[in-house]
Amino acid sequence: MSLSKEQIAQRIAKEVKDGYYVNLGIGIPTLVANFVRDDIQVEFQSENGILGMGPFPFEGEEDPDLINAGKQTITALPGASFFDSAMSFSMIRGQHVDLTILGSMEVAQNGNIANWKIPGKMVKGMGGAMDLVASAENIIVAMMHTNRAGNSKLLKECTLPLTGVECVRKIVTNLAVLEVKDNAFHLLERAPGVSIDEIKEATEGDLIVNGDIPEMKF
Amino acid sequence: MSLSKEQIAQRIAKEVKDGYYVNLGIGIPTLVANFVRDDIQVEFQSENGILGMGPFPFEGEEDPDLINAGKQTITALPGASFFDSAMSFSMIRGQHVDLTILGSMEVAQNGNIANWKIPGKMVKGMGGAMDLVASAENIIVAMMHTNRAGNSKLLKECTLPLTGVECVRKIVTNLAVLEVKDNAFHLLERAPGVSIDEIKEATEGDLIVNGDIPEMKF
Amino acid sequence: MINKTVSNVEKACEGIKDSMTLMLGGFGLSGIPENAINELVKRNVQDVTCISNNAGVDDFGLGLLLRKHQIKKMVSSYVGENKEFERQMLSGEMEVELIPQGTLAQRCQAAQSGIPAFFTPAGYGTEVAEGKETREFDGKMYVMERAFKADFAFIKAWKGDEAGNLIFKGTARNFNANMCGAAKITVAEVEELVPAGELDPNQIHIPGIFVQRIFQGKDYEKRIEQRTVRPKK
Amino acid sequence: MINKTVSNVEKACEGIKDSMTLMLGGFGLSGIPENAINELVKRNVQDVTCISNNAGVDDFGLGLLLRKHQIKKMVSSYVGENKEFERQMLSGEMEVELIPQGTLAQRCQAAQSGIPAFFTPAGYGTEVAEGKETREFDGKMYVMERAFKADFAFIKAWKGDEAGNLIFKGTARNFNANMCGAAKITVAEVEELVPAGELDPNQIHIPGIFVQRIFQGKDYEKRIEQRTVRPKK
Repeated sequence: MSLSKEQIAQRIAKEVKDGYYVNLGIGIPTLVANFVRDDIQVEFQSENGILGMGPFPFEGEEDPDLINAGKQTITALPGASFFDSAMSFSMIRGQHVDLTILGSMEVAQNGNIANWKIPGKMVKGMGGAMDLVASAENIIVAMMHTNRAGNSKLLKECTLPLTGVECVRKIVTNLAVLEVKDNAFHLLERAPGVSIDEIKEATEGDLIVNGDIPEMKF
Repeated sequence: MSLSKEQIAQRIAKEVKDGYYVNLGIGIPTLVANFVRDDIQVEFQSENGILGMGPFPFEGEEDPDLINAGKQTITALPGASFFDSAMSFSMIRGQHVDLTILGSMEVAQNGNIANWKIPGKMVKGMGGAMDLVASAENIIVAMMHTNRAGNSKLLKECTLPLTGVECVRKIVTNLAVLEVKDNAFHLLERAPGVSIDEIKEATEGDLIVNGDIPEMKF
Repeated sequence: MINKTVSNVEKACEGIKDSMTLMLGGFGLSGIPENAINELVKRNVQDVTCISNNAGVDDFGLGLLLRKHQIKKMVSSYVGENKEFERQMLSGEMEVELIPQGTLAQRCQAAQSGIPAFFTPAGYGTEVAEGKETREFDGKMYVMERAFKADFAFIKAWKGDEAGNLIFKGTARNFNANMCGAAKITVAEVEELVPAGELDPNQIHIPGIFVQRIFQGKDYEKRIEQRTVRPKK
Repeated sequence: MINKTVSNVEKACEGIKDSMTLMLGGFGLSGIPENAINELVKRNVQDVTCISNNAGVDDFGLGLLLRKHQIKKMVSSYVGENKEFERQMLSGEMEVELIPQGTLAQRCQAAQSGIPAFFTPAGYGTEVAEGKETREFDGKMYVMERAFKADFAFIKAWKGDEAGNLIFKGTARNFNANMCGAAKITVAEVEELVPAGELDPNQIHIPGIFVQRIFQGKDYEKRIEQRTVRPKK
């Protein structure tokens, strides 16, 4: 069974370790916060200028001066701090943020990522994505394994304009968990009930399958 | 009559205009603050992290967390702010500070300045002087016209290791006020009772004397 | 204390001319200089280049200038949420330069700090780096980026004093702090203007030396772009 | 909240080894990490390189390490006020690299910010620029300077919380703020350590992400180097 977006987020949440500062992109990554174990210490950074981001405010308590990078109203947890954009990207560029989770349109088997621009279509901009992928030591991509047309998003080479080069470490899709190394996708886990053949079918890039591939646990 | 150090400072104070942010070096420059007209708005910056520096504290009110770049205890005036060293030099390098007044061992007629190092002697370091002289649009040097050995400090070329190149705009000495331009010292004012010949005698570099040279007014 | 106060937004915007390059603070609609934007619309300055992380929405923020075709070029990191923007961009009426958000912030910061150029890893290997110098430091590749040059910076702060000292609130600090002193003239509008000496000098985010004009702003709408809430328990 | 507290200076300094490069905050004797310096003396670490704007005085601050010949190299902008320093420098026992104060600050800041190199006008045309790349931008000459690399940064703040958030006081902020996050491990000692949530998130100078270990300092002497006063009227 292919995973739902919530399940992708839930699986990724297991990658969030005690003591991590984490930057979550828009979309599936945002959902990850809901599934992080509450017995570990984690802080969420949003690149518009908050560390220690909390959940949405209670109705009536929204503050226009307190939003996340998706422009949503949020709250600040005890121990939070506010700062300017340059300092925010000092945290990112300086590799003080431990984990970046973001969505993507394409990932190549060398770790290249393309997620900001489709030629001929309206371009909204890269926001902080290029800074994040060029800086983070640990980047996890959260996305569907194939696009709406049914084509693989895990490719030998990206076809869209790049966001960053040789940077993606891990991918969690609706079908599988994969590590990106040695110029190939290495299958680590299957979604429950999804066969290796189904994953092979949906992966255009080189897929390495070594030994038994366990089903994901949540 | 050759000026005293206080008189040099008093003359330089006339160069401090309404609305100026001013950085004062150690020595004679520090004295300038005492002579600035009190009907103009001026703020003093000290590169260790204060804007809006006030006078020394009253006895018993010294605060070890409130010093100037000369490590002297100071006070903060209403409207003052504290900041870190990088921001302090953003003010200096970014040319937000309007006027820098500092002492020197030598000035050359092309505006070069040497004031931090005597080969063979203990070197204390340049502190913020190299940043200040490389950045400021408006640099006034306050110094004696000759050194203790009686040799001119206004030279064709500096003999000591440089602090900065082609940066000094104006010099106020115990003998004269001079502008530095077109690779020469241009005599603007004489100390009261000091003759042009005396100034020529004390100036090793090229001295331009155009028309009547008035005596300084304080 | 050097007094930076001007009596109103008209005085604060004196000297604005067509074809100038303007920096505008804010992230999304949070912390945008609402008063200055309205004044720019009123003055109908033409062909301006705007350096701003976002471009507002159709009927608020920079969208107001877009609607009147006052913007020749936008320099931003993200410009979604705006249909008129899309139309002008696709039709070629308006030029758009998209740059990574961290690079945008640091190019402002560099301008504030008198640093003409710096190296960043952001955009290496992408079209953002095309035509730019790249270089390896310690085994990693970087792109050289330049400090911005702008005529005016319009920023919005929470509190300010007569000396131009500024305190921001929450995530409305964003680019506002980095744009101060990054243009020839920085104009700060504040929700609350107080006499010099009322702000704790230890809590000032941006010292007044980076600000040329400050005024008491008015009629702030402070619109929320994405109202997300939880039900009260 | 990620808790950064350690119980004492011994725990805070775990992992310190001979020949490491250490950053130490402070300007003169103001804002120096007194507890950490005492611990470095006690541990008798050898051959360290110290990046610090100043070198203390004979019997306080970094002078205490100098006296025990623990310092192999000093990287500073101003090292006066210290006779033992002078002796070791002139005799060649200790190496000294003098760099402009603003460059020192920005090299720390660059390390904090993941910027490997930047251009500054400071030192152009002087011996400071020897062997360094220089370049013209807009008609002015600049020197390329690199980010520092250090193993530990020892800094002192006024208040801090369990999450590592820091607030400095007065001019004791100086290099302390810029050195946070500029080394592999940043150790902050504070005069007052409070639970997370007690500091206003709007007033935090350095967020805890830049700090690996924080502890409640003790027995601060906070010596004044130049006591200058006016008589009370």
